[in-house]
Amino acid sequence: MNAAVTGAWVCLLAPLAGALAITLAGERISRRTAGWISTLTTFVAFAGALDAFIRLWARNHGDREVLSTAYTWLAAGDFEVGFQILVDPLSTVMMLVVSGVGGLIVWYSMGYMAGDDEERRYFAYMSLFVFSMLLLVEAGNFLLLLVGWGLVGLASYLLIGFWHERAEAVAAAKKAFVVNAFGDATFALALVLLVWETGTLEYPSVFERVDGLSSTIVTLVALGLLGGAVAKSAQIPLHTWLPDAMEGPTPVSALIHAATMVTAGVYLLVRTSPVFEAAVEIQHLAAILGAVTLVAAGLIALVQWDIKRVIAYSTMSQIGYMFLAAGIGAYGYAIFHLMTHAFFKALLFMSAGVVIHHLHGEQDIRRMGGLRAVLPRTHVAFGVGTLALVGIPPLAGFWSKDGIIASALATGGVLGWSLYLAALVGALLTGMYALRLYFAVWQGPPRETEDEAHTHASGQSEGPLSMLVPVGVLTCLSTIGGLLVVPGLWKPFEHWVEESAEALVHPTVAQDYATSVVAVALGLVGVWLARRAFEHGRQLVTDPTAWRILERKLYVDELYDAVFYRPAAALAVTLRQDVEGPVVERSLDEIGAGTLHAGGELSRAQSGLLRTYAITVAFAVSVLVVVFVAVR
Amino acid sequence: MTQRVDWWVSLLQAFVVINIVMGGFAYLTLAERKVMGRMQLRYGPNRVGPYGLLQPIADLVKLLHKESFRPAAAIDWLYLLGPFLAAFTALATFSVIPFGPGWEIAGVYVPGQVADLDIALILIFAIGSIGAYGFIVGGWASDSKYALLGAMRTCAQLVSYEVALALSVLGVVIMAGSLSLTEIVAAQADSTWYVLPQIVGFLVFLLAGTAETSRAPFDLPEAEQELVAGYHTEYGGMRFGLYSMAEYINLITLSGLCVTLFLGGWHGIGFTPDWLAPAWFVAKVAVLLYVFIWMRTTLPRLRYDQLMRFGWKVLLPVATLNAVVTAILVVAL
Amino acid sequence: MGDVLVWLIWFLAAGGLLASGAAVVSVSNPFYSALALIANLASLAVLYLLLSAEFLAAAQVLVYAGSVMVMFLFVVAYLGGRADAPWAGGPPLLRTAALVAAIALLVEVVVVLGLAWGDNLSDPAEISAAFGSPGAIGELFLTDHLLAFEITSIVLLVAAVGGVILGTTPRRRGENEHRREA
Amino acid sequence: MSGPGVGWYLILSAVVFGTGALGVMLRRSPLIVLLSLELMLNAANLALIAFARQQGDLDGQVFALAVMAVAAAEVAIGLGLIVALARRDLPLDVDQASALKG
Repeated sequence: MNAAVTGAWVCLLAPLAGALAITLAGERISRRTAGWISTLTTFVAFAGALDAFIRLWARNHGDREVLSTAYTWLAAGDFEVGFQILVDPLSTVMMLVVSGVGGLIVWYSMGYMAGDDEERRYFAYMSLFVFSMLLLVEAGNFLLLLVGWGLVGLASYLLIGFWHERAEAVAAAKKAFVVNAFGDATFALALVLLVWETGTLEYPSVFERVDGLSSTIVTLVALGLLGGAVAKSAQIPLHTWLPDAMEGPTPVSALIHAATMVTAGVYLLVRTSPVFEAAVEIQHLAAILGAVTLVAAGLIALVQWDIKRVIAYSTMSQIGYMFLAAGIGAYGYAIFHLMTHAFFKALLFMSAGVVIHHLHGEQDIRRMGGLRAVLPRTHVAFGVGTLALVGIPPLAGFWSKDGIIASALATGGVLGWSLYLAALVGALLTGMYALRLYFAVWQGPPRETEDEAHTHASGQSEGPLSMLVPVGVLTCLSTIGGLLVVPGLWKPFEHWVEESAEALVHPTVAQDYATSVVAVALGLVGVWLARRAFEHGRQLVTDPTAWRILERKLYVDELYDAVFYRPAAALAVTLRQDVEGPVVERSLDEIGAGTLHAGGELSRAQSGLLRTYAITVAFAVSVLVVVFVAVR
Repeated sequence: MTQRVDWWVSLLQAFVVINIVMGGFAYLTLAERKVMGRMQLRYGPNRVGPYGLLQPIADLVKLLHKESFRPAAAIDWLYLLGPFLAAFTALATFSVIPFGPGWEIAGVYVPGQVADLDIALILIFAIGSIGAYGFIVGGWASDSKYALLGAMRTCAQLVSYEVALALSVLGVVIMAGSLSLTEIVAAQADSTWYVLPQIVGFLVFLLAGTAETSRAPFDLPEAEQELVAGYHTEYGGMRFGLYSMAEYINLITLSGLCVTLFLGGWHGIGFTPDWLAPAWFVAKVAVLLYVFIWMRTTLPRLRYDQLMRFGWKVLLPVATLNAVVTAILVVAL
Repeated sequence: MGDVLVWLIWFLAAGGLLASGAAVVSVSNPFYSALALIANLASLAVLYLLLSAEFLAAAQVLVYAGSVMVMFLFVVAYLGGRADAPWAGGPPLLRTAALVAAIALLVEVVVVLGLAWGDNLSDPAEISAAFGSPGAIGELFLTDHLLAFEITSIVLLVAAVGGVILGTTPRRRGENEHRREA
Repeated sequence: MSGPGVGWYLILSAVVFGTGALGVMLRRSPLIVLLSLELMLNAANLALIAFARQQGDLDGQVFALAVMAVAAAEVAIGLGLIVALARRDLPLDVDQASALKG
């Protein structure tokens, strides 16, 4: 077998080994050792991914797809599923992002989580997550993809509810799990349909046969896959879990709910693009959902007070961009934005983590302010992350986001233009909410909690080295990471990814630069609006009705409550009162009483004496013999 | 493979073999007394005949002349049945042990054992287990506390160690793929003596066999300091003689079985002419018997709970493990 | 001549079987009863040999007569005088009922046998030399009857555990050494 | 097969079975009840082996072997119960043991 695959296997199995080692070692290793095991295995995974990437790079163009089967996992008749991994340009990019950013975040966790009671459990979960995510992106067929899909959901559930003594954390974990389970279910149903119709779950054979299927079937399969993607990536209408998931530790938010897991939906859309291309309506639906999400999430982000929730809504919004890109077939830009977003969003979360760490858990931006003086280095990092998010050149977000918007323009038609407009509105909103957050936290006079914190922690630096180094690395990446695609100049990244999924649209250089001008201008307008609002000491949304609507997150939670929860609960109460009680329980009582009575009568036959039993049996047998002989 | 054997040949052979074995028993007692004597720095019997060689005859005459009394409360027919049962089963077991390849004498085929059976090994254990009744019936029928206690000890010990004994042989059976003793001997001639690959089985067999025949250091049933003489406390004269004979013949049979299963049977080292085969067999048995006597003079007796613990907690697991490992290796190789 | 010899052996074994069986049920002392059962097993072993079941005959003697019954005698000897119980008794109705039931069973079996006698009980099948050999039985146990084999082994394990638990009484702990033979 | 046919064995088996059943139903000593049970099991074994011979099929012998194993287990437990009864100074009489009375 060739060496590219070896690296990929190492990449997949190292975090699993780490998770097992930490779990099995238990209290025999120190918390710090557990952290190091987790960090180092993740970096080993990164090394494996790098190895795989370089060796794949060295291969000829068009020969960069290697399938490696460890063994046949399931076999039923003709249907076979192997435990196999697929190493191709798309999966190597994802491997690099997951293990690289993952490694930095796990490393950061060692500083952030220091002193927590259950660090070992935390690191075991983190390693489990990294393994699951790698399994997801390396999976060589649909079933293994679903396994990874489910495992990341599990890891996410465990990590959101990591502080299990906090009721909100437990509730958030449950919510995330239930919503994700809904997506998993539609995903699994899509796979069932695929097995039913094509008899296989291998990527190539499915993609080959998907054109031969009836349009209804393809639409249903695509819809099922989209359901999974939407739930995992927190897109409207299955987005409600992500803001609540901020109850987990901040590195978890950075790793799972910004950099990797929530982008799995985008990966799915790109990976299974032949299916979506066969069901164009659904692909467009994905784009529309992305557009709606990016605007709605941007609006909600304007009014949030919790620092992490603002970033969470921003994540939803950015993933909306990726969905939009994947929906119109700009796969290269979708994955590109996925990567840059992983850099600057992880950076934002981790900087926010430093702030929260510094303020001993305070997350409300109304009680922050003026931290620039106290945390200068973090301020720079956060600033870079914010500007990258807004899309100011030459930072990472600029190159990827503008590519997406330009692709929408290149698509044309009613759909293309609507998406284009939505994306531009999104750019404006991004500038507004990002800078609102930035000003509230870093500028202005210090607030009272900050004073307390300052006096409490006088002399305290910005955190241990294990927190600062990853933040620094990510700052650099957020700065230069976007230069992999410069329109008109070179596009190595896009070409690389599009070997796995050929893009449907290619914006011209003119479209690209024209869009950039508009988008950056809108972003700057957003910045200017936020600046003005901050200087006047008021909020960006001034109309109280609009504020209320946005603060209640467009009433989606309330809607779900009214549509799903209340009827179900009411039905349950009715059933309990009118069916369970009078019918089931009463009948059970009657049956029980009857049995008891009959038993009481029958027990008189139980003399407890061996001989009477034996004689009874003997008589019974002799009667039975007569019966049998007579019947014959 | 098996040639037809005339029934009178078998009868004649059985007669000869029984007498040889009984003679062997007689001189085994003498040998034991002499060897023990030398090991304890004394002479042993040396008055009757040259070097005391006629001592067994004298003993026999003495036993025959003794008055056959019995306890008043003893149950007559069981009291009489016990020793006969013991002696009979002891002698019967020897019938399937091969001591030679079989010969053609004056046109008549004479096999290498009295009876050649497919399931000879099971038969040996089956008849051996019947032998236990001789001891327990005799002990119970004597209506004496010592005899009863001795009988119960014998009983428990025999049943306990029989399991380990049978399991220790399993390795050999798996390797040879047969329960027939002649085939086991042939299989050893083809490969190697099973004492080498089955050294664990051999040791377990030797230890469990010592316990099965109630030899020191497992001679609890006859621990004279505690139980006078065990189950045959109330026996005298030739009835005692029969019990004694049963024990010694059991020892000879066990040694013969051990030679057959582990030490290559009647095969010698290098080329052996057919007529010399029984000599090799006798020589190997003699060596084993010497080891048993040696053990008796050397090792102190175990306590009863130690005996039970050793049998169940050491020998049985080791024998089981040996059988399992052998099975795995035989299948794997 | 061989035929007559087989019949003779059969009659001897059958007589022994019936006599010892009657003795098992009728004697008052359990020790004799157990001895009678041993004789019964020996007769059975002879019958098994006549039915070409050599391995079963040997296994019967080894396991049943050799180990199980030794244990039985051991327990009887251990219990001593306490082992004696009244021969029978209880209400005469019970005794009559028992007799009637046993005789009814017997008569029925004989009648059923008589009904089937002519059809398919007369000519036994041809068998090879390997019939009843340990190898053939072992192979059946590990192929067709693997489940039965495994269940039997579980039953034995349960019995062993049960024996140990029954033997371990909190009152006198030292005595359970003997019971382990179970 | 020379000698008696299978029917003879079956009659023999039936008689022994009846004897055993009689013992179980009449005797009061648990030890003898146990022995009578063994008698019944052995009678069944005889029938199984006779049928095996008649059919030329080893299944019957396999069953008989399983019956033997189960019988050994049964004796072990039965004896254990009897010894436990005796140790607690309870009467060894099946007519006086009725703790399972309903």
